[in-house]
Amino acid sequence: MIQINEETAKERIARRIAAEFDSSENRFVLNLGVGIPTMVADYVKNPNVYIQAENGMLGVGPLAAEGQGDWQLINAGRQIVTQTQGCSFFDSSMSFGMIRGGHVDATVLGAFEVDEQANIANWIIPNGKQLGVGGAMDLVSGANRVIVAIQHQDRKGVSKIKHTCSLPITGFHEADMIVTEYAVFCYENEQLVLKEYAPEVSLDDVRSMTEANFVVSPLVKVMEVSV
Amino acid sequence: MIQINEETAKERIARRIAAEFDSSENRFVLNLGVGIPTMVADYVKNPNVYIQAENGMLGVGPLAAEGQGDWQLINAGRQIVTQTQGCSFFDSSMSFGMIRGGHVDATVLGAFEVDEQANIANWIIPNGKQLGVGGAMDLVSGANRVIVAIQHQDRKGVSKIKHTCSLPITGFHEADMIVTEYAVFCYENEQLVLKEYAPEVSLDDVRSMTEANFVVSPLVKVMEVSV
Amino acid sequence: MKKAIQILACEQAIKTMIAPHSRVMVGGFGLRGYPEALVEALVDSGIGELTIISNDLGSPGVGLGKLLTNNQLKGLVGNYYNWNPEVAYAYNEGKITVDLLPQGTFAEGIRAAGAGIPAFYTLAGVGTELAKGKETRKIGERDYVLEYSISGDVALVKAHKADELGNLVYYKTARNFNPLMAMACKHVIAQVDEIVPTGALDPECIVTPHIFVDVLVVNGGKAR
Amino acid sequence: MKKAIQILACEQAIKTMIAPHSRVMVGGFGLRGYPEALVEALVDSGIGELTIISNDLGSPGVGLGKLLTNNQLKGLVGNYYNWNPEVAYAYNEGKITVDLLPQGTFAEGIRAAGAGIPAFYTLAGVGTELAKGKETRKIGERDYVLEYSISGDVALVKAHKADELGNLVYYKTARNFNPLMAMACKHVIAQVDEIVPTGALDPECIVTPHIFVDVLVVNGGKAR
Repeated sequence: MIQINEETAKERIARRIAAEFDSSENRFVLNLGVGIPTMVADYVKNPNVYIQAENGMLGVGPLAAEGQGDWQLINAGRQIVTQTQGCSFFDSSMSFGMIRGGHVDATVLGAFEVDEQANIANWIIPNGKQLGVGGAMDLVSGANRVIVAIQHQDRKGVSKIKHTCSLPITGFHEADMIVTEYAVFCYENEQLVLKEYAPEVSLDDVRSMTEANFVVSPLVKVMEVSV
Repeated sequence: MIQINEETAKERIARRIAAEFDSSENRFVLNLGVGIPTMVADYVKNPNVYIQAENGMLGVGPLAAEGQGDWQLINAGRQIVTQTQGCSFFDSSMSFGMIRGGHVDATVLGAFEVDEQANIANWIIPNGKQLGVGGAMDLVSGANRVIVAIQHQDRKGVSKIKHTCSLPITGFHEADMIVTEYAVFCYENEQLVLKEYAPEVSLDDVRSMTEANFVVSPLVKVMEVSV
Repeated sequence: MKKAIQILACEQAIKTMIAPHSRVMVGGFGLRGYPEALVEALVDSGIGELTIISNDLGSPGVGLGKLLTNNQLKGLVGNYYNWNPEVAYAYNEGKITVDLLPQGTFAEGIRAAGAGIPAFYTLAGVGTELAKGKETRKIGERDYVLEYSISGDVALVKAHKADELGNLVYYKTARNFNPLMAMACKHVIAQVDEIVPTGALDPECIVTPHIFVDVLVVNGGKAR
Repeated sequence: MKKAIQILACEQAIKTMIAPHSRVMVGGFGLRGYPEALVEALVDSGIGELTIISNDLGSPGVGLGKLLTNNQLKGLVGNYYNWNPEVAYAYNEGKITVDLLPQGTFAEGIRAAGAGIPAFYTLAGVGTELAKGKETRKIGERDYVLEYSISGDVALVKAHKADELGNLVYYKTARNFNPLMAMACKHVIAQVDEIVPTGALDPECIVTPHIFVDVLVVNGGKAR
């Protein structure tokens, strides 16, 4: 089993998630969290996908080129972004009105842990050096589809996909899909289902690197990867 | 005792209420109900007074001249109005946010009845030909000062200023001032207090035309009238 | 998720999106800022058993008033029918239901539906007949009444301009409830005076982002 | 009722309107769209025991972060302090209180204060540690948590342009919480890039009507 380096892992996860939206003929509203999720924007090629930034924008374009761009025009990860034709700006209550009101079709977010019950823990490590929740709780409960973008294991090789999350929960039973560098899972009928796994690994590898129990989809296939 | 005709009565009430705002050096936000209250706008000369229309406008100007004006620019009484420099337009939730949020300094409204407890009945006569409440309940509870503009008596000579309202209440204990063609009352220390009465009438006349009990202010004076 | 914006004729838009028993929100205030052509098409469609959610019901036989004259109504949710006494008659005779709300509660309830707020508290109406049967609660020093969000199946809104994506801007006091309703319904048909190229509307001034809008219909925008 | 709009220097504005123990709302998101010059003046004033209501607290020693470094804080109400780890340290050591809310609840709570809504229900945070001790309630099919409005004494907001009356427009994502905060506080100081003549702002595009604004301060509006 080949170990995938962190940079490749992140790119692979972002690309795989972006591919989810490739075929949408409908206008699709996508919100991207900080970290790997933001990278998804780089790989979304479908013009029907409109990226929403919770700090008050619909129609976020690519990141501004280094040293270019408008310093006051940022996404929720504080990166300077560009705007697309037909974009709009609004205040934070309108932005979260969109999110809570079910007008965001999918949100992609990172997590510390996700578990068999589709619970997500991504907001705090108690007594740590960070204190913040941001829009995560609104997004997991408000967005129509919640996609968790995580590396399969932490740096010590411990699975981030748990039987039961040990950290404080962001949202209960809210995850719809997990994409890691090694696997794609969906929640179906209250079960975690393996849908794809990476060409470098076997089913047994996935089992051994995943704490959570999962079932294997009868249609399980090899993840299409370009990195 | 001279009977004041309806047209004169209405003009007098509107003029007297407008005079309340003459001296404001602060920016004063005023909302005007349908009927006599709308006429108040014609007599407000103080540029510090900004008229809010609950259908979504701050900075309502005078009525448009007959046959002139912008047919889509109306006040809450469906009259075509003009706009002032620095006016702004917004949706109905923003408009009532202003009202409920305490950002409207005074509202002037008509009433069927008002009583000793400062209760106002102005929204419905049960089983009648009208079914509507409009913004009255929001206005009486949200505006900082509630001024009732009414003719003292109905056409049968019955006092509209009651011991206790008999019609369904719009707001309890919300009236701050009553202006009729014959008298000006304020509510002070939970009492109805006569502050002014018209030159045509005596104190006894006011007592005999008013069902409600009231006390006479030690500073009671004759209402300044130009009609 | 909405399909790409469609530009349709009024009749087609109404027939595609509205059925008997639909809950239809209609923007406007006192015969201004309402989608006249769409209302006309709804009347012509003859679709019945409608619940209309609107500020008022026009005047007798005018605008939304025609739906009542034409017996297309099951119920109303709104706040001010004094301009159309036929509403009181129909209600008193038991022909239609009327859910009357203070105007601010009506506006906030529609906003709440669009913004994912299922219920909120307000001062308006506390202790009155309109609060009968509703929960009240003391918060701080005062009593408030609990009100619920108001959603619909289809919104018929009037905007001034749309761009080709479906972003909307409104015109003066013709804005009123329109942007709120556009967020509170599963489907939205916007009657506009004009469609401009995408990019022609200032992104700072767009009131309704395109993702709320399904269908555009264009009227002449003439004063009548 | 507000006095005629005043145009003041930052120091004067801060000293006139803010005192120890004030609850101060500050617009901005991640070091953008916040009123830099006003925050600088607040830091320079040395006024202490402040409660700051803001999305975040800048970075360590940068922007609002300086208030913490400078020991001017009693408490925070906000949602995302990950960009400034000094907040977690100060909180863990018991030096400051932190009332952490989901960002949407934070935004809605501020809007609610301005709009006269004392409390509302939301899905965000149901069952989590942030909902501990809060009332939950089933409405329809789902559970919601009751959240209260968030008001302040003074708002420091960043707008793009003001007219001479005090009407405000914002700039792109620098809008964020600013217009909400301008409605939720007794007094409002707006730092603007430019003051234009009354009438120069499109009435359709004014975001904050002037009646919410007390004081304008003008900055250079330069990128730093």
